[in-house]
Amino acid sequence: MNPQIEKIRSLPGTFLFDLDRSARGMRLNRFLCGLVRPENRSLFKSDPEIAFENAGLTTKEREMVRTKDWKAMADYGANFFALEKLGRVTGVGNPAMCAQMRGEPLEEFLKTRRVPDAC
Amino acid sequence: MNPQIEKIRSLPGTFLFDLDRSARGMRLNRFLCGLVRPENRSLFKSDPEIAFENAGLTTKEREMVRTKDWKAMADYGANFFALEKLGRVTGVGNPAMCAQMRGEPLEEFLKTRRVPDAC
Amino acid sequence: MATIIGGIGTSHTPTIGIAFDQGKQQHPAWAPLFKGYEPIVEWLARMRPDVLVMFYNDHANSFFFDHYPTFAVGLSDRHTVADEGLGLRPVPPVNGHPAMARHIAESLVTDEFDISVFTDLPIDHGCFSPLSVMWPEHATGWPGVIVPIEMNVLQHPMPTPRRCYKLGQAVRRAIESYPEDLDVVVVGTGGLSHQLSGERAGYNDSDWDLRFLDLLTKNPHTLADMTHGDFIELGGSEGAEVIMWLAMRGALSNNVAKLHQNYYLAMTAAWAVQLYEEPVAATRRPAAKSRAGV
Amino acid sequence: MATIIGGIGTSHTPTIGIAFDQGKQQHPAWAPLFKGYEPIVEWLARMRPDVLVMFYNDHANSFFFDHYPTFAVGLSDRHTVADEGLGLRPVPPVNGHPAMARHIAESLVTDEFDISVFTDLPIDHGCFSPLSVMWPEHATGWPGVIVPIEMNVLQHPMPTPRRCYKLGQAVRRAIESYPEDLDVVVVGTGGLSHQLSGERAGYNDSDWDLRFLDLLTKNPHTLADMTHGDFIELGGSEGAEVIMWLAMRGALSNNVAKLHQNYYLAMTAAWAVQLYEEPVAATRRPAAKSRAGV
Ligand SMILES: [Fe+3]
Ligand SMILES: [Fe+3]
Repeated sequence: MNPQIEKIRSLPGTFLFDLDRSARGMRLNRFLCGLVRPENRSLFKSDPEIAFENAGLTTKEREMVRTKDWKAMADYGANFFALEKLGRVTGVGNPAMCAQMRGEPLEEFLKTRRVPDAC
Repeated sequence: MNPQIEKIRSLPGTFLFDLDRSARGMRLNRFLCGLVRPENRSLFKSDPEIAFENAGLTTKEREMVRTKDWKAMADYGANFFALEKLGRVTGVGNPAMCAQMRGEPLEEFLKTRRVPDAC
Repeated sequence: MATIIGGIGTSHTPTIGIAFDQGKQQHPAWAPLFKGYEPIVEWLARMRPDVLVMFYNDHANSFFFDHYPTFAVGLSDRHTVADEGLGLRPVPPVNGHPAMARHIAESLVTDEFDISVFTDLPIDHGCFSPLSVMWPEHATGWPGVIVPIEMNVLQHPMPTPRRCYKLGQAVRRAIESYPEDLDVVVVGTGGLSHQLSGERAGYNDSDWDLRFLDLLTKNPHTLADMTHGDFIELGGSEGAEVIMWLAMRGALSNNVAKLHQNYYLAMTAAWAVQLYEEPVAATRRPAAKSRAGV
Repeated sequence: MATIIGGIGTSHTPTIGIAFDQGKQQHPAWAPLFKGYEPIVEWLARMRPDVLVMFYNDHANSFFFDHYPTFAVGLSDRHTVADEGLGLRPVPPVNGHPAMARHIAESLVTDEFDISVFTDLPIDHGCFSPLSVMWPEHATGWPGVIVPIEMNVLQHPMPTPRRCYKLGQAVRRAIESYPEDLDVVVVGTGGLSHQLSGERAGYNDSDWDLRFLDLLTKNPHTLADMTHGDFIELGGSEGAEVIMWLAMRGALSNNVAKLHQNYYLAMTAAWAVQLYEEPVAATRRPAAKSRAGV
């Protein structure tokens, strides 16, 4: 309904983070963004299930976080920059996140980059 | 500098809550607005000095809160609706707050009201 | 396409909600206030609007000054009542209309209104006091849903009166482009004359208030051309809340009829209420509702 | 009256700041990036602007989606760096210019821009990555102060490209009406082409990026007339960050000279930087600074 993005609603391979996705992803995004606080990172690293419980995540949300399924989370309603925080906490860089989104191994993805060293 | 309010900068008896006052009052307003949480109300009622300490209030700010000097707080930078929360917690209604702002006893102020019963 | 069938301007002091909760409807000091809402109650019960779009202001209950918006559209499914220091009022949460709220947000941003969006934040007396008296049958649930549009009247710089009027016009465009066939009433809350801080606290001016009500009906552009300084001088520092009425008026057509007005100055804030009906309303209710079998 | 002496467009990926912290200036993969900032570093050191007004976007570090602004002006005395999940970068806080920020906020609201204001919130790589490379001597404190203007490019609806350009124009009016005689540089951060989510992740288009840079200099109105859909199609979903460059460009005059440009696509986001100088700059620095005895 937003004319600014209407034309790319159907752009292949693109999840637009709009108010619909934002509403659906609110609880998950709150959990992910909470990882900017050191105490939340510690809890998540030492006892992820308690962290999920505290955040009230659904079964589906927990499973996507456990498996670090970036693409599924983005489609579901996670904002990329919320996912990025989980990436940092779990030692996954943006190139690896992009590779998973594309469905290819990191090494394959890096071959498509002009300067694979720049990461 | 805001042309919308320039003409009343000098309106007698009026403290405009602008970005200057807001910046000066930020710490005090955070304390006052925090009183919407029941646990903060309990602490403030049972041990106000600890509540002041937790909020990092200055000596001047603590003294104004202790004496419920509404006028001094409003001039200093407290937003009226932040003060209102302290009023509710300490059992002081808006008419009494208005009376103190004007420098008159509540009974005098109520005499100026058309329907003093409506409070 | 959704249709605006009318508009309501109403005061919103916390005391209105508290007096309702305490059952003061017949109390001599309060009866003139509650009586003034009877035509509103009757009209809303008869027209059964699908959505109330409410222009209101927060009083540092939903938003704090470390991040303060000028305009903010509420997207929640459910709006709970804020604890303003006295504990929670015994009123149920009111449902939102997230789909329409999102549409309004998208339409406003595209239309160059730089609104914020919010969700999951409790809402204060700016909405709940008027709802209490306009929809008195709410003990077990409100009879309708709202889309709250919060406006800054707490911290200068505040949106200019002209901008608030334009916001109302833009919200009308948004509502009229919403694809579902819903009946919408726009509500503006706050005011009228009052001032709560400084030695001028307790200030009122009924002459100005009545002139404001008259101008709002007949010549809102005169009001939109005024400054906050004008409103504060004439109506007190918190009297500037009337810009929410101006937004409501901006969302109405030129052909609205004023069906009702009440004014009662008792204590510190002048209480007023106005009801406007759009010509189109005649073709909508109750026929439309009974057609829908509600 | 404050004067805009120039403008800078710059990418802002977190990796830029991290590479700086890790001393990768000479690393073959990074040298083309850092070399591209040398003329900026030199120009800023020579012109010593009093304030950088930075159009940037937050990445869910200062603001969360339960209350999300379209535009937000930062009023703090001191802006600390946000912990984005990796702990704090070893950079000092950067001072704000609260007096100018308040003036800009007042001017924008009066000018019908419905901005939010914020204070006491940490700021992320949207500001700190470019600052790191533009002001490399910051270990013990930054050589200048900033006024941050945050723009939503995280959640649709986003401000339209045209609205962002107009924001820049309005910020210019605000700066030019600020009473103190200060030199200001406007900065727009973000982009260029990149996409981080979905199967299209990793998308870039250098042809489009270079065309964008050229249009920004010669015909920014062409860009302002485009939609987010256009920008996303051409530059990827996160490539829409270039609207911050458009705001920067809107704050410049028609007579700016482009002094420098660098473009380097290495990994996922195309890195670019541009430097514009206003004609008036020639009359301001270094003469003015030496006059002031700095
Ligand atoms: Fe109010
Ligand atoms: Fe970015």
